[in-house]
Amino acid sequence: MKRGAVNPAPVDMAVKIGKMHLQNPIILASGTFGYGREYEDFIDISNIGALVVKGTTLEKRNGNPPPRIVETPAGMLNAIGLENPGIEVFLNEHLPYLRERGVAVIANIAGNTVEEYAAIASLIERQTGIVGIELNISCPNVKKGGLQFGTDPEMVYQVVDAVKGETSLPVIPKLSPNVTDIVEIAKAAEAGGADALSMINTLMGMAVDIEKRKPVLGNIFGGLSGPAIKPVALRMVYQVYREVNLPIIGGGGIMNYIDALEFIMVGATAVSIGTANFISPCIARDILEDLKGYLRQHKLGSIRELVGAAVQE
Amino acid sequence: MKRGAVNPAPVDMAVKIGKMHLQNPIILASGTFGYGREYEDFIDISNIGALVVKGTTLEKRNGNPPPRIVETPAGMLNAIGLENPGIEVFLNEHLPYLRERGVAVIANIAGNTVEEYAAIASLIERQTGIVGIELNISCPNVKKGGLQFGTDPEMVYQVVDAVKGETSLPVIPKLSPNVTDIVEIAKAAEAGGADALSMINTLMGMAVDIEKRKPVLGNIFGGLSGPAIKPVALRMVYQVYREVNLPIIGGGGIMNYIDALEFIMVGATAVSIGTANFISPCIARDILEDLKGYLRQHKLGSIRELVGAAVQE
Amino acid sequence: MPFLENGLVVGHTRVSEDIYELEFITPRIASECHPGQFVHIRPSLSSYHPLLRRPLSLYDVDKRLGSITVLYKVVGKGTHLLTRVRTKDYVDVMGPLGRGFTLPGTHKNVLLVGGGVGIAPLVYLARVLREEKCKVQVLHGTENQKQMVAFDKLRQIGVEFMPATADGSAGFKGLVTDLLYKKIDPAEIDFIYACGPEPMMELVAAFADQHGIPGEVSLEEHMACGVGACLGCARKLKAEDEEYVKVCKDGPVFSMDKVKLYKKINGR
Amino acid sequence: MPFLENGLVVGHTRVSEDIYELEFITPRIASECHPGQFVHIRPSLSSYHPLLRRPLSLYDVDKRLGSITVLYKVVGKGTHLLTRVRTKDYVDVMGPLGRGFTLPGTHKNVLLVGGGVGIAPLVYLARVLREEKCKVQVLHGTENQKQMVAFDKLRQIGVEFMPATADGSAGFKGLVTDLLYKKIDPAEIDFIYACGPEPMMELVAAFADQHGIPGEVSLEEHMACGVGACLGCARKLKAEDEEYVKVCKDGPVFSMDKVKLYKKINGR
Ligand SMILES: Cc1cc2nc3c(=O)[nH]c(=O)nc-3n(C[C@H](O)[C@H](O)[C@H](O)COP(=O)(O)OP(=O)(O)OC[C@H]3O[C@@H](n4cnc5c(N)ncnc54)[C@H](O)[C@@H]3O)c2cc1C
Ligand SMILES: Cc1cc2nc3c(=O)[nH]c(=O)nc-3n(C[C@H](O)[C@H](O)[C@H](O)COP(=O)(O)OP(=O)(O)OC[C@H]3O[C@@H](n4cnc5c(N)ncnc54)[C@H](O)[C@@H]3O)c2cc1C
Ligand SMILES: Cc1cc2nc3c(=O)[nH]c(=O)nc-3n(C[C@H](O)[C@H](O)[C@H](O)COP(=O)(O)O)c2cc1C
Ligand SMILES: Cc1cc2nc3c(=O)[nH]c(=O)nc-3n(C[C@H](O)[C@H](O)[C@H](O)COP(=O)(O)O)c2cc1C
Ligand code: FES
Ligand code: FES
Repeated sequence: MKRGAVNPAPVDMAVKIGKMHLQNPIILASGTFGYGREYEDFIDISNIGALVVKGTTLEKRNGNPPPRIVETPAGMLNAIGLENPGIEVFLNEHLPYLRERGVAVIANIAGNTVEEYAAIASLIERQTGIVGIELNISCPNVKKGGLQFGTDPEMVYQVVDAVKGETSLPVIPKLSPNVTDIVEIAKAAEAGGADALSMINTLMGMAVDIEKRKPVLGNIFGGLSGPAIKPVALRMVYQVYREVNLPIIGGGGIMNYIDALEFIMVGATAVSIGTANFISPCIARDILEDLKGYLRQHKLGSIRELVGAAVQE
Repeated sequence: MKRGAVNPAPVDMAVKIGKMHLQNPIILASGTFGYGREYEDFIDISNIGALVVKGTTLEKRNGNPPPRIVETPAGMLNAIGLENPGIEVFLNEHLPYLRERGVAVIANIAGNTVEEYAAIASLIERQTGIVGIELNISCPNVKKGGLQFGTDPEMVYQVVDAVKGETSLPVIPKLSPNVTDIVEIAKAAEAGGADALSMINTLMGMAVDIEKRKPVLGNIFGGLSGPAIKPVALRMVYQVYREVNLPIIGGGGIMNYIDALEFIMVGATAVSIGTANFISPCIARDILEDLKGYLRQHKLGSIRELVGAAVQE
Repeated sequence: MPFLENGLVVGHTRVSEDIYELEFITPRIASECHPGQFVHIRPSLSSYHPLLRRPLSLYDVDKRLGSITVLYKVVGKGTHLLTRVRTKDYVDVMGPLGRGFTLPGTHKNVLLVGGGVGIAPLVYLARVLREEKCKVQVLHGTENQKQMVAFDKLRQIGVEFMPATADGSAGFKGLVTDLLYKKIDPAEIDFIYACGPEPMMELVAAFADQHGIPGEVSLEEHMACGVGACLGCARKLKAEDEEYVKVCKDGPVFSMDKVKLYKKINGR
Repeated sequence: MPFLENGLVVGHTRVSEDIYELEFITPRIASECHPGQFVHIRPSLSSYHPLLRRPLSLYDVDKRLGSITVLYKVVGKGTHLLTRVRTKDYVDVMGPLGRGFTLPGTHKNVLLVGGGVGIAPLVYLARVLREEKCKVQVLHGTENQKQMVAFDKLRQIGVEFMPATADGSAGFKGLVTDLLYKKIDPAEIDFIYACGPEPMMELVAAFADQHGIPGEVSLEEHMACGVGACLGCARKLKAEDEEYVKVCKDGPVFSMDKVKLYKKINGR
């Protein structure tokens, strides 16, 4: 994609996700961009659609023992274990910085019980700068023997419903791909009152160190992200777009504007960029510019015209 | 791995999968090696543990409209649609060739109803050269609205149970990874009388042609295979090995002996090589030789000593 | 019989903006080559992205040296990576694969029509046809004169060469099929071979059909195994067919009268 | 302040069997470099396998030219691919990243202990220490004389250099830590820096602790982002710690007295 035409025609990149109006569909994925600060020398995030901050829990968490990451073919596994300073520190120390930058912030919250999700949501409710709440439901439910919330429709319904009760902000459950029927989960989220869906979170995987004869990750299992998972992510967005009437934030393995367009064409209104930030810290900006270039080249007025363009019937 | 020491010490590569005694743990995966013939100029299959032939149905099937394959990062999607000449042609035209080669043949069978699976199994029962039956349960169950057999424990139980009733050959269901709880599926297969488990089949995915604005594959969805899926496959073998007491044929993305050892160390008694055959038609032999080299280098007498070596607790 | 061989690269030249000529030594493969067959090359030895091999036609073969030359256009990741290969490196080659061209017999009048890098298999075919004492006419259509990359080889082989360029920078100005319909006397042709974009081959096949001349085309389809094992490179030869042929094994060369190159079928 | 820059490669030499020296021009990054920091290099521009960047220490920096030199050992896919980079190619570099070495002040007596390619960050450190008029002694341990690759640079910088080789092919025969304990008079040392295998650094730290000499070590951990965003490069500095530091941001350099290099913790 050639850039830098002298007077580029204006293109309309604005998108609406539930009640959120974003200046463009590029979203920085949770856990891959810290609190924005970490990348401040590389990219001006005020031009990005939204930043989803690192997953936050009620209390501080130290995370998993190392090794926490391992590279895999066209992907990586991570088992960070939700290390974070807790919701208070986030609100007091990190949010003010982001508010100053003028970036739309989506909080990403995680809990071990429905009550924890609700409690964090109620703390976020009154914070300016935060435009939405993403629910990380790939967390173990301690009351249900550690089964992940995101793998059971009934639990998904409960979490979404409980959080909706605490906040007027748009609530966006982030679906786990480790399920038999993603549409069933999406419908449960919809029934619970979700304003939009974010998909997908990482695929559960592992790697083995054959010399030590043990799992590489300190946590044994980790989440697979990066280009390797893109085909699975696209398939799930496609399936959900056909059956569920909610806006979708789509992602998983997006590395360039072509990948982003694939997600948009299977039904994503916005796209989330995760692992790619590690490879190239300015990639979100590059993808945004390249998308504009694509629209101009194809004489399209708005990015919204492409949403779902490849979905059949 | 250096090869070709002058007088390599003998190593014991034999493995037992249910009632099947294989000379070594290297298995050529269904659908990736045709009927053996296609690769006869490249590799002597009589030295390989077993060959799983292309998935066979009761009647001939023409398969899906093209495009049927598309490359993805470190993987590929296929939507062949089970093109095959039907069980009769397989038994009459292809099996004799394989019998002559002296290779252990595992049939891979697929059906749209439980009765179809049972019918094919009964036809195979009396055939010499066939040492086992792998059940491809990633097929739509026409009686259950097209739901895949492999995604529902009850259907898995029924298929395995029905096939067991028709044959004295070892029955090896091949588990689909597109499920929430692989252990639950594995246990259903065990309850149905499975002699071993084969895992994993492909992950369901898709790709989009952004210029044409439509899915690349004629069938829209396809199965993801290759190195990209290895982390997911390893995780599932690990989970099942801990909970289910059946031998496992493990695979998904194996490209070299290190990958093969990873599977063995998480609990696979034998390994299946699929997509890698397309990249390198002699790869099964190379992996076998390299595994022997590893055993020698680590002064291990038998490959069986490594099965499950990396599984914790 | 095909082989898997590590080919020592002895030449690698950029012959046009995005077209390269790569020559490597694979004596066992070379000795078995027949025009119209292809080699299956691994674009990268250690990376799994790109993963699959890439099919490339036999552009030229020197059986005495044991060398094979391919002519490729950079279109995506695999061909892009291939440009990084240097002289003295090795490339991982499977071949020769597929069913090549049928030779018409000695002393025939033969017409070859190539579009773009579709000229590749026709060059080695021309060489073998000349060895069979055929009279060979070659029409080659490209965008411009710079892409007329097979000229030297064809002259050395000794054919009657007629270029067509879209911009008129060499030879006939216009499409190679226009050149065909305007300048070729069908009465003088015993056999036609075509390779290039499908709409072009469709028009060549129509010409052959009109005048009752037998002919063959070389088709493309995305491939994994290249040997008929994966059933990935399936396509229908005619819209009404029930069954799919496998381009890698049943082809890539097919008789013109068996193929109807509907643009709308086969997912294109 | 770190930058993302395309570095023009001006030198790439194999300096030992599996060790390479790579020099590229990244003026903005170079101008910000401090010893002990690292650059994060993408091993392949177009492939997603390998995917992640690779952290490499600043081996030498020429702020006037705007060039950075790294010294790397080929251990896996990424470093293997890096060897394919040619002069005039570009490499994709992020840096300088991390917290580097603390400088002890001018005119100090400083000891640098490197093991294997762990010598890399100590060379640029030596250059800066010499600019600060420090007296610099460098102990470098390797398997054999061939791996003693920093010798020329260190001589040009002007340090007292003491090699140790396992096979005795150069200097002291034995471990660099044996050399340290046998030959170094702690009374003459104001500050110690070490980089190399953890058991080696552990012994150096014990030496420093014994004699009350302050010192720093440079640690390694697998990294994704390199900037503190992914929380991937976590490790405990001491077994009893509750929290994990991030090697990329809190380090890679840590004070010796903060670190206890238990071999058994941190998943090793
Ligand atoms: C029998 C045969 C002979 C061929 N001979 C030549 C030749 O001599 N010179 C030449 O320049 N090209 C030839 N092609 C086309 C060539 O194979 C593709 O251009 C090449 O595979 C593209 O690879 P890529 O990685 O650059 O493109 P990408 O688009 O990145 O490739 C992605 C995937 O699609 C496949 N693919 C893309 N385009 C084609 C295509 N046109 N045909 C088949 N597969 C494709 C690739 O093999 C790969 O699996 C031939 C194709 C076939 C089937
Ligand atoms: C701050 C820092 C500075 C370093 N400086 C140098 C240097 O100057 N010279 C040098 O030769 N090496 C240095 N290393 C180690 C170097 O980063 C690894 O050798 C390199 O990443 C291996 O990559 P690979 O693809 O060849 O190996 P692979 O094993 O294939 O890599 C797989 C993954 O593991 C990671 N990895 C493997 N080994 C290490 C390691 N020791 N440390 C961190 N990550 C690793 C890779 O980055 C990659 O993500 C440094 C490491 C760190 C953390
Ligand atoms: C290191 C790392 C940490 C992550 N942390 C979180 C998190 O805290 N909360 C969350 O919902 N998702 C988290 N994710 C998932 C990403 O937000 C994203 O959904 C996933 O990585 C897939 O997208 P990608 O392939 O573009 O990375 C994390 C991913 C990575 C790689
Ligand atoms: C082209 C292709 C065709 C396949 N056909 C079948 C099949 O007929 N039956 C079956 O059980 N599995 C089939 N598979 C799945 C493979 O046997 C294997 O389980 C899967 O590809 C994962 O292993 P891999 O990553 O090593 O390829 C097919 C896979 C491919 C790539
Ligand atoms: S490419 Fe596998 S059958 Fe043709
Ligand atoms: S590498 Fe990401 S936090 Fe250190």
